[in-house]
Amino acid sequence: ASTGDSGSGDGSKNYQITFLPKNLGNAYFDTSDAGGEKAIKEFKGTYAEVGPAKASPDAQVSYINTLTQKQVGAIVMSANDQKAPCDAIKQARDAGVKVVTFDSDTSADCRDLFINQATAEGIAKVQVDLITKEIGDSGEIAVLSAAANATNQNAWIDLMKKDLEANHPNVKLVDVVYGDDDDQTSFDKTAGLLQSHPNLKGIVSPTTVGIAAAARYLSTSSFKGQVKLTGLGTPNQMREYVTDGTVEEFALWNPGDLGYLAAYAAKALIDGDITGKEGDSFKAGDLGEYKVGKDGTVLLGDPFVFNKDNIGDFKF
Amino acid sequence: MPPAAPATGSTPSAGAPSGAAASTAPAAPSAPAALELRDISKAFGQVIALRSGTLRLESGSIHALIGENGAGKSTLVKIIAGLYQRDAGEFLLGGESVDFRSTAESKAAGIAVIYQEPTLFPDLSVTENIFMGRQPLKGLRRIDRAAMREQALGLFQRLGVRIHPDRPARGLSIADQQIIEIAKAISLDARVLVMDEPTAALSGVEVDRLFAVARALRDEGRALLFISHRFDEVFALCDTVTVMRDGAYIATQPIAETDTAKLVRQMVGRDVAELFPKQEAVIGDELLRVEGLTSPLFADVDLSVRSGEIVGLAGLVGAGRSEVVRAVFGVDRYDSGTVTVEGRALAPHDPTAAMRAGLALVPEDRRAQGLVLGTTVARNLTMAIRSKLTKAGILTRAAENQAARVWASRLEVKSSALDAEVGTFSGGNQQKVVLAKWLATNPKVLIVDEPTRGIDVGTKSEVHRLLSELAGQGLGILMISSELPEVLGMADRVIVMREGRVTAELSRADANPESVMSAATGAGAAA
Amino acid sequence: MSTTASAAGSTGETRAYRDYGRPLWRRVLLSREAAVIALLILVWIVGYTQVPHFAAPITLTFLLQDMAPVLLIALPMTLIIITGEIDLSVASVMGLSSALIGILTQQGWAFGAAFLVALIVGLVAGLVNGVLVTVVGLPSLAVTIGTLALYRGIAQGLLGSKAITDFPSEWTSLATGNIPGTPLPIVTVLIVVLALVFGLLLHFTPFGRGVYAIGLSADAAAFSGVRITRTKIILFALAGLVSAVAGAYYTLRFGSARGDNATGLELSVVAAVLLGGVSIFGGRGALPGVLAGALLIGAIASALRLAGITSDVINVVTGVLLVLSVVIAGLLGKLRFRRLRIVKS
Amino acid sequence: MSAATTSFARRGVLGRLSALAAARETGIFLALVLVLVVTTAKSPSFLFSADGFRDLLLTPSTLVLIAVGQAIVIITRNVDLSVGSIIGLTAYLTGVLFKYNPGLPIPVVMLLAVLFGAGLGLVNGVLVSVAKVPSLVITLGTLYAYRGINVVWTGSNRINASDMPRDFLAIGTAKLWVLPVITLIAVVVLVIAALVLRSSRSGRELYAIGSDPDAAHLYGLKVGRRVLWAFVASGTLAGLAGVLYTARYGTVDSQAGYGLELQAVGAAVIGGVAIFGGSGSVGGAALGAVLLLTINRALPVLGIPDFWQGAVVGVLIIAAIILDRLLALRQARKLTVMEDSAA
Ligand SMILES: Nc1ncnc2c1ncn2[C@@H]1O[C@H](COP(=O)(O)OP(=O)(O)OP(=O)(O)O)[C@@H](O)[C@H]1O
Ligand SMILES: Nc1ncnc2c1ncn2[C@@H]1O[C@H](COP(=O)(O)OP(=O)(O)OP(=O)(O)O)[C@@H](O)[C@H]1O
Ligand SMILES: [Mg+2]
Ligand SMILES: [Mg+2]
Repeated sequence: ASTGDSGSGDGSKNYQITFLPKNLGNAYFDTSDAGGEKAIKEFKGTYAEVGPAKASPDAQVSYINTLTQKQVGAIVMSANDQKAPCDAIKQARDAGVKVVTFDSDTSADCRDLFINQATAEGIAKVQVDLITKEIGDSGEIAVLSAAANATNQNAWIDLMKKDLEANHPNVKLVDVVYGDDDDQTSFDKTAGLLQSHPNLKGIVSPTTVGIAAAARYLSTSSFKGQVKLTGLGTPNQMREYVTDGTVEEFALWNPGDLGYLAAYAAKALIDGDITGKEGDSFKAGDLGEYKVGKDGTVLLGDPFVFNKDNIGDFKF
Repeated sequence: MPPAAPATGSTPSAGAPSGAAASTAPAAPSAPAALELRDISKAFGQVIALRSGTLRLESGSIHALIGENGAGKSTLVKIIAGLYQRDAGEFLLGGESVDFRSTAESKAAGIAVIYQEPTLFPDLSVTENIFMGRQPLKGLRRIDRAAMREQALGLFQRLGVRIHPDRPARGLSIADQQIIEIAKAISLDARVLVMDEPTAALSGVEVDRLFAVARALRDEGRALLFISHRFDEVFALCDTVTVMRDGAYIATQPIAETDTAKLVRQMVGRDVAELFPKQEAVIGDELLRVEGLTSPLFADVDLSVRSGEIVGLAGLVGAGRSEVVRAVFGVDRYDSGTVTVEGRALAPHDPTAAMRAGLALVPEDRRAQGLVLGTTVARNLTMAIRSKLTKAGILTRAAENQAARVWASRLEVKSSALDAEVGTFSGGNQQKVVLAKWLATNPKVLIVDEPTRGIDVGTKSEVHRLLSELAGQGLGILMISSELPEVLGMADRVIVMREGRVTAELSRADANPESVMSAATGAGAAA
Repeated sequence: MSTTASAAGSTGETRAYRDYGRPLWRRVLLSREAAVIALLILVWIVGYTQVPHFAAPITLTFLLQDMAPVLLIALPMTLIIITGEIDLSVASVMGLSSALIGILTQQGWAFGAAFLVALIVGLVAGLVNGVLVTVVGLPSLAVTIGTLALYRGIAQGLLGSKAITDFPSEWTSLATGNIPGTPLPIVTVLIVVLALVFGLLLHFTPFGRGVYAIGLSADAAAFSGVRITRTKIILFALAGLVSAVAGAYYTLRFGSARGDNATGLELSVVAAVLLGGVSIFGGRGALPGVLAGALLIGAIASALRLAGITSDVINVVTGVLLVLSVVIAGLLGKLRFRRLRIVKS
Repeated sequence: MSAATTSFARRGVLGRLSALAAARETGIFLALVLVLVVTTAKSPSFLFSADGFRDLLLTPSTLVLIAVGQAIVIITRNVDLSVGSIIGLTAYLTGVLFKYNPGLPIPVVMLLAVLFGAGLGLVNGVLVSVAKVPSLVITLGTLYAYRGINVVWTGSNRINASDMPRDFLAIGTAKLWVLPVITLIAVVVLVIAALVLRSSRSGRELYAIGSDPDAAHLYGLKVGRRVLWAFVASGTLAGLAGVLYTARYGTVDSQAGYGLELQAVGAAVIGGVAIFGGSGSVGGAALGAVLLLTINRALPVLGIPDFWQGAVVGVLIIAAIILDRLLALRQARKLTVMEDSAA
């Protein structure tokens, strides 16, 4: 005997939108989900956030299942695995729940829409540009990534390799290590990198947890300023290290905007304004008009580069 | 357990033991006893282990406590030790009432106890085992290892044994373990020393040495309590003897004023006609043949057992007899030699094959090897025949109970329900379960290792009668026993082992205490 | 106590031994299994009446899908723990099986063939555990902490950062589909069949009696002709095999073969087995309790999630239940003891 | 008979040296040296750069602390699977205290967190020793429960370096002469624990209890109380590790210390602590922890990809227990020979 649920609506639209980040307690998702909450408040929906404590590939599935049972309007998630949640997502969509991915995508055929923070090419390029500029376009660099299986990370790293080969022949990518988006592991892996590669000139960490941990290691080590560090980070976590000179510049999109856009995309799907096919367009509150591109992807924009001069303007 | 025969001694009924006890208890002397227990009772759940434990130990005297298995002796000991707390009764130490909550308290009050079960720490050195909890200290309350080692060596010398003080207790023979227990108790320098069957696993020489130490302690004015099932030891060592039966006090008397027959009557409440009633049986074909069996623990062992024959395997403890039969049965490995049953060679190291060929082994350690404690009588009785009870591979409880009922009644196992746990049974009753379990396999050769160790006279004679009957039915029996009278009384042929080798094979006519002991000790023979 | 007359002498006639010392209701109702099953029913009733959406049949579908690996592996694990051993490497064998299936299918093998190889490797992984524990004589807790790292390491070493995701839909639908006309996932059939097999093996065969005997007293078992080495090796091998099956199921259910699949699942399995009333010291426990224990954990988790409580609370609940179950069992034992004594004296 | 005394005479200097060579700990130490030599040969900066040396000492420090605690518990024939979760809770408490009570002096916060760890250990100890329930079950339960409480308490919160005083974070990297402070703390703890376990009566009782708990009870040792204190010690050390974790890593989320329990048990086992109690030393466990993490860092330097690390650790654990088994067999044989020759 299920008690009636509010909003699982016949007449009015079901604006129950639940955010499902990779894991809870992650500053990046706190910011993006807050953006989502702001958007949902604007259109008077019901915001919720659930998620596993640890970012393991299967952990999101039971949450999707539960949300399906609860008949929410939409799930907005960042996938821990490209394939693992797909079957559950399919069941959700069969039951009428819209599924929007952001930050990290599943296979294109299983969700409705993917909100891309930036194109993989754009992200790879901005990081390659930053690191090669800082080390003077020659020498050894390494990558400190998140989990070995993270889809987006691996795609970026591949593109970076290609870009380096094509445009920076004197820069050599000597190692890729995985910090599992775990602060301690990333910290230890940074230490390991510096030892295994005494000639290392730069580290790229395309993950917010990784770059912060690496910066903290460098800032208290003798490598500070010697080994350059860049990648994707949040201003709040990096402020200290930009100020003390450990890091010159790093890049990111605005995760708040990303969540905001994803929430509006979910609303557009619920409203039936869009279906996720190429060429659809919808209005995302303050951010304006967006168009659905190939493979049901919506692009947020170009990555933004933070440095000493502008970091003070950002509070996330 | 109602008495089957009229008792000659006092026969207090279980219901009113205290009055009877008072009538036979010695008149209270003026000086307070070293330790005195009056009408102690103790129950474990439904089992009443002790009804009226009464005991009076005097300083400078060795006091024997005897009684059948399950009479409550060990329970009394554990109450003295503070391990159990009495349900009722009085406990006086030097005339003052005491109430031990733990063994540490009794130890502090000057009571040393050697328990029936060895209590060693296998990973620690024997020295640490002896001094655990009261090691000599040097500055900063650190343990003074050198001093501790010296003291241990001193104790070993006093006991006349050679054990490396730094060796771990793991791997010590049962006899050596018992020696360490004794060393531990002696080192406590206690006023009261309680020994619960300390000699059960000791050989003659070791027993003599223990007795010498015990007498020395008595002469120093200490009070000793000695529990044993061996009457010869009681008479050789003790000054006074107390008999218990069914958890109740029966009688206390000076050793000089009693004899074996009287004690036995008091213990069982009836006359025990004959202890070793071996009947004549037709000796038939050879069933078991062992040739040249060799392992690190024994060498070149030859022996054979015929149908209807009881072969005694005698020797001192540590002679390697158990090791031989374990190898024969396939529990242990051996390096070379052959075992044949009815002319067919037996695969080595495979008890299942041995069972199939018709061997059965009643091992020496009943509780650890003979029984699966913690499970039911029925499961234990059918453990060795469980494969035979299946239908299409399926074994049901009904089939088990059916078989268990037959064998429990055949050996008169005392239990009301088949799902009672064997762990709660008395030693003799447990031994019956083990025997029944093996007889159920319908063996051709029954090997029994110390079949009556630690069981009371009543059950003992039942076991002997059973073995004799089985031989009469054509079984071959190989019986290891450290009790000379048992071997001489039961065996048609006696094989003697010493230090892992067979040193003599004696016919019933040739076997006498002298011939067996000289072969067992090597005295007289060229070593 | 016994009131049977001790008819001394003649053998042959059968004495009156009762089958059971305690009446049926006391044996059944006071058992650990009964308590777990009762708790499971209670949780189900509370969920059914109090938690929105819990009553939907799909709850059962999701629950069984989620708990299938635990339910499967708990079967051999129960037998292993009853012999007094433990196998902590099961989840790593799942990962290894998953990685192998991924790699082989990617290299063009048919899924069935890859599955078979994974099964064989799982069996071998279990055999390695068994041999180290029995033949070499090492403690299983330490051995399987070692192979937990080893098998997981091989899985991750083989697959590196890759996740292989292309599996034929006729296979994946086996893992995700339901038995037609029921809310039960197809894997339920496997669980039921294996539960029956292991249940028979443990409770109705001489082998099973041997398993209990080993756990209660290895020495006595050896002296009774129980083949300890063989029994334990078989059990560890079965655990490896079933873990490999569970690994394949996991791979298919999520459509993703990864080296880190099912990390940490071993503790859930052990928790389910212990919650189901199996003694960690061996010798005691029964399969129905274990199955109920696993389902109980699953039911509480899904009720909590549906009630909108973050399901990480399930950790607290599982942990507290586990502790309470053993503590209460221990205290009840003591209490019963004391009460009997009072009655007697 | 008088020969007994002389034939078992105490070892001389040579004897002591040979005993040292035979000790289980020496083997691990040599393995550690081997790893260091090989890795440093390949890449000198592994050891000879300032950071290399520092990390060699610093990285294993927290694991050393909990491995020591774990060894104490294992020696009593118990196990503490909840240490990872205790680290998580105490690390978060440290962060929360700093974040919401900026006025609290650093030592007070550290003390409170360590006491909290001790309290969590006490819960384990009470459940194990009073309720007389196997520790594997209890601490598996509290592993879940403590972590669950942590997740619920933390929610999506997270402590960042900026929430904590700089002086506190400095402990994470500060040095006294060449030794990192955290390492010094670990070493001091280790030395105290080793002294207590080797040379105090209560320390030896822990071994006795682990060797045979029933015998210990019969003997009159206070089994429950000692086991309780072993768990409190383990909890306290895990609490200390949690505090130092926070100081070193600066960020704490609900997953701090996740999975460390198996590493701690692994370290103890590699270090020669018998899983069924009664033998082994905290020194061995500490060496095991250092070896484990040093190998972890050495593998990439040696060109073995990250992914194979788990496999190497697994092989190491199994090799260590096989070695222990062989050593035990050899010792048993040697003793028999010794007694025979003495007789
Ligand atoms: N812990 C216990 N729990 C239940 N019953 C017990 C316990 N200890 C002893 N008993 C029972 O109490 C009775 C007396 O046992 P106890 O060990 O004192 O006998 P005993 O005279 O020492 O026998 P034995 O000569 O075999 O050593 C027996 O029936 C025994 O089964
Ligand atoms: N666990 C063990 N480890 C090493 N040696 C042992 C062990 N057990 C026994 N021994 C040795 O094996 C030999 C035979 O021992 P055991 O006491 O079993 O002899 P036995 O003749 O069978 O004595 P019993 O009369 O007790 O049956 C002795 O030298 C003994 O020290
Ligand atoms: Mg006794
Ligand atoms: Mg023997």
